[in-house]
Amino acid sequence: MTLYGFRIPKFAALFFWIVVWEIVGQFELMLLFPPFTEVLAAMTDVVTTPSFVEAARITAYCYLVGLSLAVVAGIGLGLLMGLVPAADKLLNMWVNIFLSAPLSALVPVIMILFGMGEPTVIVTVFMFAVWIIALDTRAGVQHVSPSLKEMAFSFGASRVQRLKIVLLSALPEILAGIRLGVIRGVKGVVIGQLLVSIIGVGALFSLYSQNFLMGHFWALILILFAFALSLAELIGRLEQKVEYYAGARG
Amino acid sequence: MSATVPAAIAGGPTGSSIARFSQMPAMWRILSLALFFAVWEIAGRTNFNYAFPTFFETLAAFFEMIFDGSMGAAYLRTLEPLIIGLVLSLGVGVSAGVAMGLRKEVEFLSLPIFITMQAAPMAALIPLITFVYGIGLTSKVLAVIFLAMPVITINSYKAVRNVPPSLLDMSRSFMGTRWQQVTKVILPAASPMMFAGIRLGVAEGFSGVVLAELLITPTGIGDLITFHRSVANFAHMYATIASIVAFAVIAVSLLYRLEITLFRPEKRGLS
Amino acid sequence: QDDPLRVAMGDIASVESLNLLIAMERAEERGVPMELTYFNSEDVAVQAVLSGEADIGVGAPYAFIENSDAPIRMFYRMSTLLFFPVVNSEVYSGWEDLDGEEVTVHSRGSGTEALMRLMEKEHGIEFSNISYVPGSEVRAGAMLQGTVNASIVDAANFRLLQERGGEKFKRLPIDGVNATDEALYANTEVLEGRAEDMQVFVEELLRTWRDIDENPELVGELREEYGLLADLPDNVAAEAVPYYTEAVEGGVYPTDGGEPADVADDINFLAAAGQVESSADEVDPSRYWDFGPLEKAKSAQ
Amino acid sequence: MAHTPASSAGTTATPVDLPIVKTEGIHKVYGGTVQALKDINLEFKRGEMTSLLGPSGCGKTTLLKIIAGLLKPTAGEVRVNGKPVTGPGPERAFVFQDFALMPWATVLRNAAFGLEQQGVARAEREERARHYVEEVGLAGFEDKYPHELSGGMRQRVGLARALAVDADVLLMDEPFSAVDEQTRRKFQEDLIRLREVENKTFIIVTHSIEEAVYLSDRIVLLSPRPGRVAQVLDPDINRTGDPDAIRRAPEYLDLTDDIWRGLREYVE
Amino acid sequence: MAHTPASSAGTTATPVDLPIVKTEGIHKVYGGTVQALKDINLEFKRGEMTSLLGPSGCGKTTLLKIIAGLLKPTAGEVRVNGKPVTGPGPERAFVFQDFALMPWATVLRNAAFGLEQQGVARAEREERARHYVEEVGLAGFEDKYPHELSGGMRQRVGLARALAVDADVLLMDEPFSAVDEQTRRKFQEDLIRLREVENKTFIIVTHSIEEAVYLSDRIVLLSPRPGRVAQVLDPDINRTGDPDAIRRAPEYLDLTDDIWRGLREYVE
Ligand SMILES: Nc1ncnc2c1ncn2[C@@H]1O[C@H](COP(=O)(O)OP(=O)(O)OP(=O)(O)O)[C@@H](O)[C@H]1O
Ligand SMILES: Nc1ncnc2c1ncn2[C@@H]1O[C@H](COP(=O)(O)OP(=O)(O)OP(=O)(O)O)[C@@H](O)[C@H]1O
Ligand SMILES: O=[N+]([O-])[O-]
Ligand SMILES: [Mg+2]
Ligand SMILES: [Mg+2]
Repeated sequence: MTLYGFRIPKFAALFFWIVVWEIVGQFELMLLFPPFTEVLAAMTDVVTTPSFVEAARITAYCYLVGLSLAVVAGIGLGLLMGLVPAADKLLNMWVNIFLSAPLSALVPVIMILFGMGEPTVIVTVFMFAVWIIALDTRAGVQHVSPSLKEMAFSFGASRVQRLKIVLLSALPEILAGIRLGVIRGVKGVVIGQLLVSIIGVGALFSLYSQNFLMGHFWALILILFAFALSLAELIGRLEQKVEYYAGARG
Repeated sequence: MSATVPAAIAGGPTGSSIARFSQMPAMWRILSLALFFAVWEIAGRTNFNYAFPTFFETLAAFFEMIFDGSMGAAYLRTLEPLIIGLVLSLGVGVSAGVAMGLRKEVEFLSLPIFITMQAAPMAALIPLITFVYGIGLTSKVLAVIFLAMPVITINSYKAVRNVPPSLLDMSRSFMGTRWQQVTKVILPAASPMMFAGIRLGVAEGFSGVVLAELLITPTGIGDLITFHRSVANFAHMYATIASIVAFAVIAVSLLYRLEITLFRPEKRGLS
Repeated sequence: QDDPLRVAMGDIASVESLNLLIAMERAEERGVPMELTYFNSEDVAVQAVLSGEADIGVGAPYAFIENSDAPIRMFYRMSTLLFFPVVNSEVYSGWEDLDGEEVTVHSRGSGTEALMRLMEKEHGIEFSNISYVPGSEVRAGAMLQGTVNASIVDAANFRLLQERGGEKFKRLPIDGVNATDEALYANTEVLEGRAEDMQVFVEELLRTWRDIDENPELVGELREEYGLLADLPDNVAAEAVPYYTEAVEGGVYPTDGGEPADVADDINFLAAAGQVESSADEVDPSRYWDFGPLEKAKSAQ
Repeated sequence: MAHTPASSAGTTATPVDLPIVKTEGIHKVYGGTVQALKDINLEFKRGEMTSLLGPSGCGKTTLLKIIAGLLKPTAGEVRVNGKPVTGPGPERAFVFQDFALMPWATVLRNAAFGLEQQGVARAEREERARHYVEEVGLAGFEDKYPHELSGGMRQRVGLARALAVDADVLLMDEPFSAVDEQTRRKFQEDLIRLREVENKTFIIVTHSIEEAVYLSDRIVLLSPRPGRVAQVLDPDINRTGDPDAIRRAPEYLDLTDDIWRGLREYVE
Repeated sequence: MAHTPASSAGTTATPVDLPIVKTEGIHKVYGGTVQALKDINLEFKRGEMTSLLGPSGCGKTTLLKIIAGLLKPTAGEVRVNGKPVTGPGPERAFVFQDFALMPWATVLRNAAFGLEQQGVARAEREERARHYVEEVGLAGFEDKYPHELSGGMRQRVGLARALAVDADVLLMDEPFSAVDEQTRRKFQEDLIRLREVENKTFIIVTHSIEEAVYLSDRIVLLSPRPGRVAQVLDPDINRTGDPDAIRRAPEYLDLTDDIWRGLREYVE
């Protein structure tokens, strides 16, 4: 973007919006937005409370465990569907159903089956992340160039070798799936904690809303948003690296 | 993979008819559903969890709620914020996305906002909305919009951006005006991806309305879920949840059908 | 030292929970460690008790027990239902006016709903709709703003309505309702396995309830002594003593911890409201209640 | 090097031997650093078929798009019928390497698309498009969609679309590169026949020396980046009669070899 | 039609003039309904270069893959050195139309892939791969990744990989079709030179009549689906000396025309 011949960096737009936010807040134009400066001030308050550290720990723990399970299960499921047509025909429908289903409606079930604490949040993260990883892995496996598979076969590669080639070829799609899974997982951990029980970040949200601490509330939301965006960015970087390394595929 | 044994060798006419039979997607779907329900029924019968009903109990509960009218009433309640929210998300999302795709300065200003909204856990805003807008329809509509709009917008934007450059050149080289370019080339070419975004948005919208009904005040489907849970009518609770999941999935697939029949003449009769 | 007895609440603790908190502190002083956990609704708290993540729950899960046959039993009646059906007198003047109108209650399956359903029967009327708005203060706020014209609120918020609206809000009469608002319940395993601890806890509950009944001012003193709800803003904390004074007057807090006759009343009430299907004649109270700890506690005193 | 420029200014009548397209001192720099074209001065005569030939990346597509008015040159000017080009115009039509067909439209609608944008009424534009669809050999396929056609047939639709607007100049960017050898050969023969029916000026970008020599009245050889005009050749080959005869004419063979010797050094 | 079968059974010694690859009554039916190949009886002599030519969809790829052992015929048998083929084997190596390189591996590792699968130690296989990478003209590119190479160079890697395993038979499916014209021409010349160095049997699928005539000792023409052997031709062209001379030899031109006349009717 250039303006009067000057190049304006991409993130400049965010500053613009922050200024808009501050004005909206100062003049109390929209109830939803307290002044941004107030939110910033609350930010330090939020991160220094002892309950924040504990909430962050629980949240990070549930998130990481759920996501790791989702990555392992998603890649496994995707491989199975990509390589075994019968499995694909049986499972594809369910993967797609879970992908477009309102998963938040399932949380009450998860809650009853897995209890009120961390396991439910972990399962929620898992449910939010696993399907997209499986589907992208499946797509990656199915799009492995048939000639590359034939090549491996014709040069006498063993089964293990051939599976390795399939995995490496599908890596860009798998990573794309993981990136989406990472983002969906953050949504899962938040929804899980909000719906299930008052633990982790969910507890802080209740605390702030019961005490009418709007600034704190926004500060916590911004922290969560920043966390989600940085994670996505991180995986995006990794993805670019692989894409570059793998070159134009197919 | 490619070395499939020809049916003629594998098993004569029987082999090939089995092959043809198994190519029918509907059959696999039914098989898949049947398997799922069977596993559900068996798991329910093992009583591994006091709150896990069998499939048939759930089905009976479903029909019970259909016939006593509570299901219908709940859906009427739930659909109101959902439809209002989705219509608003569609209108604003598609226009904002197309505007960002067509105009650089709009993209510069708005894209970061929508990227943030899409990547971030917008659900965290729901308690905040309640905080500010109370427990009425407004809050629920906003919950739907917050979840549905980002993905609709971003996909519309990407769809416009991904129109093949040679199609644009083509329209230009045949003296298309900007208006003709947009209406005759960009929008039709962008429509598949746009619709993909709309389908995702509708799915998110369902998520939003259920969340709102579970988090803000229990009404409609959310009320059925919490109520039946609170009185331990677990079959009813499962039936409600299964019905909203099925409803969302069916709505999304109907949308796909609609897209094909209205906008994709070349795909008609293919699927 | 034993594991703590974990108490699951369906909401964050407020002034109204002070008596329970005091009893827990006192039990702790007698060597029974106690722990409080909050869940975001009462039915989630029931699940927690059932799955063993909490030992004791707060609520009145009659319908839940009836439908699930879950092994949980109530053992202490904390409060009776004392709610105030209120209407905007500019719009309605009595129960009869509410025929075909909309009323707002706390939540599906709550005592407030049950009460309203019962009134429908008693007065031969039918509401066009019952809508759910959790939180007495929220419903009171809505009435003040005029968005709700018929609702049911608790004592504190009824007082608020009278302060702010004066004559505008009229309380509708309810007669002869004796129903449990909140009780304590536990898993039968806990009731048996930790009978001694439970007895101590119930003893302290009884003692606290009686102490407060005699002198509601005690709540304020003990709150400070034990440092309970320390982060409550001062103006809110100041509400505590007036609240208990009024509640004691209104008979919200029984001093006997409940008895089988109350169970029958509860069931009659809930059946009338359509929330349970059993009727008091055919039901054995022990399906819902375990009076063991209460009896032991009483005889120990 | 380049031909000496003919007198150009001010002629309103455009006799057959005057250039219909003329490029004057075309430079093109991409993004401030990549010099794609340098000082291109060329003339294209009415009714002639010219090929642009050169190693990959030498700027052939860039030049063609500048002539089409799809790209602006960094310096220099293109004139068509003496008028400077400022954008696409009705007297030029483009045929795209990747066909650029609209997947949601039938063959007939694709072929009529140029006319549709010009606001020609439906009945008339469909009649005209139908005529050209037949002319390129696709009679009977009018109601098919692009995905139902082979690559060669798709390009024929692209050609019909360009013919339907009745432009004087047809600009074709590697029109046969996405088509298999045998289809391509057939297509080339058809193109020669088409030229006899339609009196058009063709400018074709190609990688194939044989194709250039086989088809064109004139071949412009571009040098590698920055693309300059390296040579302009006028094959003197008789294209009437049996098309196969061309491929064994000594002039054809000599010229092919000549050009190959010139280009070979740039290949890889 | 097909050649008369030579005596084949039981010879352990394989003199130079005996066929190294033989197909006997090959039929191929896809999915119970699509008959791709019908009764293919062919012999490929050691050290010869054979082209399979025919209209699109006639089963050329199918036949090549059956010979490679990548596909099973519905009926019939392929024999290599007299032994029936049941799958891929070390005496045959495949060169793929789309190159089939591993994008994550360097040129050297790609070229050494066949040896790696055979369990050859790293040092040795890299040495051998390096030799063939040089032989196909890619010295200096050993550590590049495929995406850093042009199409022509990628196919050279595919060729080096096939040469490195030292198979007797090289099977190539349209090896030049994804490569631009000029590069292709260069590649063809290099292939002729390579043949003189390496004593291999080549079987090449192509769409290009010129390419087939230019390169091969023998041309097998397949008819449209179901693919049968329509004709087997032995061009008698002297390939020593200047490669450009081949393209003007009267035998070359005659044969090209002949074949084109036969195939033209099947095009589109
Ligand atoms: N939009 C662009 N931005 C920057 N550089 C470009 C752009 N388009 C083309 N180029 C560069 O300009 C040079 C000429 O490109 P052009 O596409 O005209 O070549 P070409 O002769 O058509 O090549 P080919 O034979 O591969 O089609 C190339 O080096 C290319 O990389
Ligand atoms: N896996 C498959 N399943 C069904 N039919 C197939 C399959 N593979 C090829 N065919 C059909 O078999 C016929 C021969 O295919 P093949 O790919 O061998 O032809 P080809 O001569 O190589 O064609 P081309 O010149 O286009 O590469 C075609 O009609 C094709 O549609
Ligand atoms: O948190 N979500 O936006 O689903
Ligand atoms: Mg080009
Ligand atoms: Mg083929």
